[in-house]
Amino acid sequence: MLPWVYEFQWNAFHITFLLIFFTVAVVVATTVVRAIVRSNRRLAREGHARVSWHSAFEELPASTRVCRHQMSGEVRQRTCVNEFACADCPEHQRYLASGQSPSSSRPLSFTPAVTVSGIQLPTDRYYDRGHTWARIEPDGTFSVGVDELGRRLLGPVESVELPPIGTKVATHAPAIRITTKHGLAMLRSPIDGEVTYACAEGDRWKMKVKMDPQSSVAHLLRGPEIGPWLTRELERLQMTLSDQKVGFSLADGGVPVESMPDAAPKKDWEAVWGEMFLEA
Amino acid sequence: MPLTRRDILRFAGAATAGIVFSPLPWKMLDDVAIWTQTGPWIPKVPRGPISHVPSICSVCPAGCPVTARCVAGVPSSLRAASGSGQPLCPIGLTGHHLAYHPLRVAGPCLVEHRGEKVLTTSLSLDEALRRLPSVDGDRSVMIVDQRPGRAISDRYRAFVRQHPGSFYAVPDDDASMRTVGYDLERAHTILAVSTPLLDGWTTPARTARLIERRSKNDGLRILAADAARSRTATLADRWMPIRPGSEAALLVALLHLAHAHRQPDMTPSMRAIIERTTPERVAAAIGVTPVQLRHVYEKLTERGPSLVVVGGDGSNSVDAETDRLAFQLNRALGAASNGAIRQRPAIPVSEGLRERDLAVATPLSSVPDASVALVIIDGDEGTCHLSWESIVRTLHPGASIVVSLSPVLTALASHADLIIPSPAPFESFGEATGDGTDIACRYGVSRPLHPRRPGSVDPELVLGHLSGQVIEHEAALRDKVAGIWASRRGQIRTPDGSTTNLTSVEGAGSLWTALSEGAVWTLEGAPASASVRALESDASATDRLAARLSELAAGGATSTIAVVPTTWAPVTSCSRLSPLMTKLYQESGLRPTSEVAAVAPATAHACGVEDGAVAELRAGEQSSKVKVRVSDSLAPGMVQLSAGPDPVGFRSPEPPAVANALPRGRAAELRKS
Amino acid sequence: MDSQWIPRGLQRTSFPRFLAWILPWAGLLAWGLFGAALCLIEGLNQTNMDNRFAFGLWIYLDLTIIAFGAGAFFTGFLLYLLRREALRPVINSAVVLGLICYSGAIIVLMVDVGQPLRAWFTFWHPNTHSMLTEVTFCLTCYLTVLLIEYVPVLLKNRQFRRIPKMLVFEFELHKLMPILAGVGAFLSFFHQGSLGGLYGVMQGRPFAFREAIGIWPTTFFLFILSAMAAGPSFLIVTTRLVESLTKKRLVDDRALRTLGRISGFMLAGYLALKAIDTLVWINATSPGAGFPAYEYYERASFGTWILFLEIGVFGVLPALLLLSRHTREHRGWLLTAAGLVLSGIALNRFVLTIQTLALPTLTFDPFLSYVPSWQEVATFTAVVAYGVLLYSLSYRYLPLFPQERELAQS
Amino acid sequence: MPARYGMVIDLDRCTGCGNCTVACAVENNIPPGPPGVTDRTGITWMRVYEADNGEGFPETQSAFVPVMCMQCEEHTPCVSVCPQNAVEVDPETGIVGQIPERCLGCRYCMAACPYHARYFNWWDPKWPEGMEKTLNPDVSPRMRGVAEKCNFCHGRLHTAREKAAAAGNAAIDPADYVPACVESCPTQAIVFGDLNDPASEVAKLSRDERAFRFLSRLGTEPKVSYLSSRAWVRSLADRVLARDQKEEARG
Repeated sequence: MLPWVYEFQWNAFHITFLLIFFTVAVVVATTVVRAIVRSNRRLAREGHARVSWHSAFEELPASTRVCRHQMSGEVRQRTCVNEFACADCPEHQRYLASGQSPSSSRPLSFTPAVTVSGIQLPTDRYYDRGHTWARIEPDGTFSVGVDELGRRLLGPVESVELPPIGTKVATHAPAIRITTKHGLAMLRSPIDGEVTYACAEGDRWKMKVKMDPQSSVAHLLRGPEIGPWLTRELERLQMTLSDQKVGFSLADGGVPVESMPDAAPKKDWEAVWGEMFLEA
Repeated sequence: MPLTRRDILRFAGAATAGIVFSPLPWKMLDDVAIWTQTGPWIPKVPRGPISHVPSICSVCPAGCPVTARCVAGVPSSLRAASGSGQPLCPIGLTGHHLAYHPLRVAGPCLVEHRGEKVLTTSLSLDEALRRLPSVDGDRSVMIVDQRPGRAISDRYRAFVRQHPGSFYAVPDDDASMRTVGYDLERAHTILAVSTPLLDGWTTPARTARLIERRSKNDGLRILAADAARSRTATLADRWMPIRPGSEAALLVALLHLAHAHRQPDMTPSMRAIIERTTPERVAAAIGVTPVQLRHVYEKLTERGPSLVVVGGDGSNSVDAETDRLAFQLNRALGAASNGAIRQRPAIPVSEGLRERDLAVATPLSSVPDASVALVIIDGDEGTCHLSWESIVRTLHPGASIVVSLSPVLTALASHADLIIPSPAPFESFGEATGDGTDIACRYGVSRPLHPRRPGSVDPELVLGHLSGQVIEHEAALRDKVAGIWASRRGQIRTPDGSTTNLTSVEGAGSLWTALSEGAVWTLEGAPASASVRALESDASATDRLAARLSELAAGGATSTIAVVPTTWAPVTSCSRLSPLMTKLYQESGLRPTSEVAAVAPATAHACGVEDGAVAELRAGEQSSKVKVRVSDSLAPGMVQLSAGPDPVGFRSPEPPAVANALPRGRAAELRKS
Repeated sequence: MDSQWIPRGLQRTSFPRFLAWILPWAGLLAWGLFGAALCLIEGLNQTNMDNRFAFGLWIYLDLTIIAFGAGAFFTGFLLYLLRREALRPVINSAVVLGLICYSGAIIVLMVDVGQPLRAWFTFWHPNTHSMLTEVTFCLTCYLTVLLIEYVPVLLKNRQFRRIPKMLVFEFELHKLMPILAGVGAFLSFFHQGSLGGLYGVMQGRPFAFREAIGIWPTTFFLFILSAMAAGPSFLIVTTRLVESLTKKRLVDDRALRTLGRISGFMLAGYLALKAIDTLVWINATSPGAGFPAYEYYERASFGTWILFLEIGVFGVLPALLLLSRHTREHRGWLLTAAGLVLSGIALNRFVLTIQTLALPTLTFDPFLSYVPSWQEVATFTAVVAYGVLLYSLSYRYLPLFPQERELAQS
Repeated sequence: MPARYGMVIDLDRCTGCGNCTVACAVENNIPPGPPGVTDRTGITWMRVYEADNGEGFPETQSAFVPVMCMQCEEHTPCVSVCPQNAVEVDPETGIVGQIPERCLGCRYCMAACPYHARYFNWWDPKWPEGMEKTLNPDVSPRMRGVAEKCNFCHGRLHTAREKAAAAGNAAIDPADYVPACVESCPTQAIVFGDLNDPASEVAKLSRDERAFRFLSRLGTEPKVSYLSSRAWVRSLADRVLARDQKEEARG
């Protein structure tokens, strides 16, 4: 196999054969090494959360990855391929430029809160697809919270663990750990930034984040988009729940109860939360 | 720069990685293969100076000249002595393995049968000898000598002569048929009747000469009359399939055609039998047509000298009557007068003994029933075709004991009460007394080549214990050689092929030296024109023959199948073989084991057995499990069995297979088991 | 109990039930390992192979499962290099099946050779003229590739994903998959062919020997094509099998139909070439070597029916079924056709291994039969059990079918 | 010129005695078969087959055919298939040699050999206790799990070379190099020698009109020829010939 090994033959056949073999071995080894190097580099650069979202996004079913512009009816069918990073999505820019897109509406709209199936979402804030929201405060920071559907999904909270003040949170990355008697849920941070205030006492909590200057809220849903999105989310919830083979259905258009886990305690709620809160 | 522990570790790591790119680890890995090849579980070859020792093969009486290639004095192979022109047989080629036979008996021991198993309990030589009853007027001894003509044979005979009522017994065919030899080299037409003529019946050298002559087209014609297509039948020029057990009828019919009944010295009853046995009357019983019989006779008379050979190897020797008929037919064909059959001379007796002081050999079958208290079986390793029944019937019902001198626990030894093992071949001086079909008698001595295994006892010592006169084994042989020298007859043939008349050998000492260096003494016999006492038919034999012929004619078309034992002749003259013989018996299809029964497709169909199936073969009281082999080359209605000892029986001391006990032509049943 | 390990959103049976499914297979595995250990410790005398049947059950089944495992390379090739996105739903399953088939084959080979510890000599002193050298090199390399391809699937497990390094590595490796798919396809083309060449080059066995095109006998190319026909069909059959066992839909019909069409297309091409090859062999190659071809089929157990069965019932019929849109879109027919394809390929491998060795070459040598010993059967059972176990574990703990969640919801 | 050792075996002389098989086993340290051994699992570098003319009783005729490695000259099937160069043709002698230390026991060579002349060590080599003292010191015993075959008694060639070297000769004396089977054959049915030497008996006999080779149409150019004056024996060479012979016999 190597020129110094007895039986090495200096003929074209032998050498071609071994060359091919060594090439294959080198290509395979290089590929693996490259993957290792690149993953280390990426981990250093972007952190675990980002990559985790990269990989999680790929696994989201197409129904979850629906483009906000489809939800608002601007386009008939479009699935997001940009990991919900609307800020650098050319399509999104195009729609924004048209001026007609609901995405361009300001968050602090004077329209009343959107209500779908008894779930009421105020329109004075931006919504993350993982059912957290961000609302700009007078001091320029954003307060972060969980929306009404999220609240009902969680039911009574036992404890909340917020990132300590000063830590960086990232969009799509789990930031808030919520423990209930049905398990543990991870809530995503809607924006990139630094935690400036965090206070959790029992089941009550409050958190403020100072957004990174280079970051934006472009990816968050707002105003007229909230209604169609919530409708879809309820459908998604229904499918998730029906998938779980339990007698709990929204099919009749009924109102989701105050605390869904208490209504169906036998369910795998962690899985439901993971699905609905887009846990990576 | 200070050297940290981390630096050292990194250096070690890098060095390890670097070694991988050097030839060193790979070369070592490569060598692993060689190490595994020489692991402790792989036998090591011997090392030492190599020498070539001339000797003779003493495994069977034929005594072919050999050269032993020895490593550090231990033979690693036996080859035919170059220049002797006498090749070896497979058994001779592996004769040096016999000292390491797995069934070797380590020392004197008692034998006990427990169910199927044979158990041995060792005991000291003194204890063993003490168990031998003293031989006196009341208690007689029978010494069964399966290799007569040796130095110890003379001592046995002298001992028996001094103890009236005792017997010096030899196998029947040694007593009768083997008193004549056949000059196959001179014959032009040979009819082999149920004889493995080309399959070890004589020495390999003589078989080779027949094949050589035939391939040179010198007119030699070999006819085979055999129930099965034996190997001889395969190689013969013409094969006549006969019904099993019809050999005597065939010979009588040929005697009829030879007009032998007109011979003046024939008994009237014999003459009557021959006269009425026309080919037409017996052809059907023989399984041929009268035309075929006449044709065979024509071939026999067309180009002489002609010879008819029958049986010859122990287990297949048809019977004494048939041997006598063959002798008479040969005589009628002129073989006696033209020297094609000769009366073989006896080997001179040992110095210090006189022929008239020695007992005459008794055929084993002539020893009366229940007449002896002590049986000593010698030469058991030499031949094995004696059945245990033929010995046990002679035992006195009271306290009787059978002692075997066999070095291995096979054949008769496994039935004996006590074994006092003699040395294996090439462990002490061995003797060869000549092939029983040869026209010459011969005597050769093989030198010890192996270190002698402790526990083996020379037969001289056992006899010495009985007679009170102990003689050394080598001294006994030297006496024998001196006796031969004193006869001043015959010649010696050295391993390189040169011959010298005994008269020009200076003394018994030089003869001993020559013999122990591989030379062989031979003495050719005279034409057997005169009557040979052992082969003349007496009245009772004639009656038996008449009865057999009528029985055969009556049972012309029996529905049962008939057993045809066939054998590879050397095997019957050797009760145990080298373990390497698995090459011929199990590892190739060359020699069937005694468990294989060949039948024609039609017979297999009729018996409801298939090729490869295990079936039960039953003949009278005997029954055994056999593996069926369907063969196109066999006549329907026959089952061909391999006779002799179980050639692979080196693994267990079980007695030989059923085929040995079944007479030729015995009716049998084959059933699916 | 193990819910933390099960991919989120996928419905899996309870752990005790899973255990009840696993245990019998684990038992078979243990029994098989015992048989294999006997072969390794006592030697190959434990098998019923002999000097004439130097190859037996193991080689036959190795050849078969490697052909079946071709789905991995071929699907990867179509998906990553030819961008047939319709095949994405089956790629993970294909990789796992490929890994099982190849690793199983190599495990059996290690028991099959007389001196497994010297297996690396092939790398050390390679005889590049030997098809087996090519097979050894390619199989080893390709098994490495398959293991690397399996890593991303494995790292998709919920618990592994919590470990940042694993998650990122999986992500990066997955992006490089087209390179590995390319290398895998290259290697597979060669070793699938070399396995065919293994018999085709045997000058001394006119039943198997074929004329060479370039440096390869025609069986080289026939094996590649037939493996490419078998691989997709094996995916169809296994997917349907898993679906029926789990009573779930895992892959949409479109992916399976695409596989069916590809399989049918490959099979048709294979059959056309095989027909030409067979005619040339019967009329020229075999008689030229001193063997009238019809004599091969004179044995009762190996009559010409085998040839007709292989080409007709197991060849032309499934090819027609798969190429016709009508039957392809019928689930039952698709499955039947895929099953027939696999039977045909298995029969082809049987003919080339067992029949080749059963037929004597010397005129005076008999026709021989061979029945594997229990140790041989057990060793192979161990590999099947190992495959079932690995697949079951992969199915339970890894997201093998990306469409599963969606199909469950629809 | 390098030698091309070959053999000619006269089938009209072979009596099937088995001397060659046994002498070969003694010479080459081939162990006795273990209890379960059969003709399909045993090791007989030199094996004697019984061939017949295919007729039923009593027209059957048979011949004994010793078969060993034919030392194929072209495409040598076992050499080209061995994955790790454990089989080699010695260019000096034309003898196909097996290197057991390098064999991994894949048995591909055995499947490839048209003469079934290769054997596998299915068992550990075992001799009865003490019998290893009788082994030939010139040949290493092989271990379990490797293939082996006839090599025209390589040990003897080695000894002959050593002898020639000691005497200062470049070439060996043909009389010093005779394989065990040739030496032991009682009817001298086997002739061995250098086929490249036109004066040698083996070269002359191989051109004899009675000479034929088995399966010569495979194109492997075996260096072992056979002799027979019987047409049906010669027709055993391959199946097309055998068929023609049968048809001819039927008229």
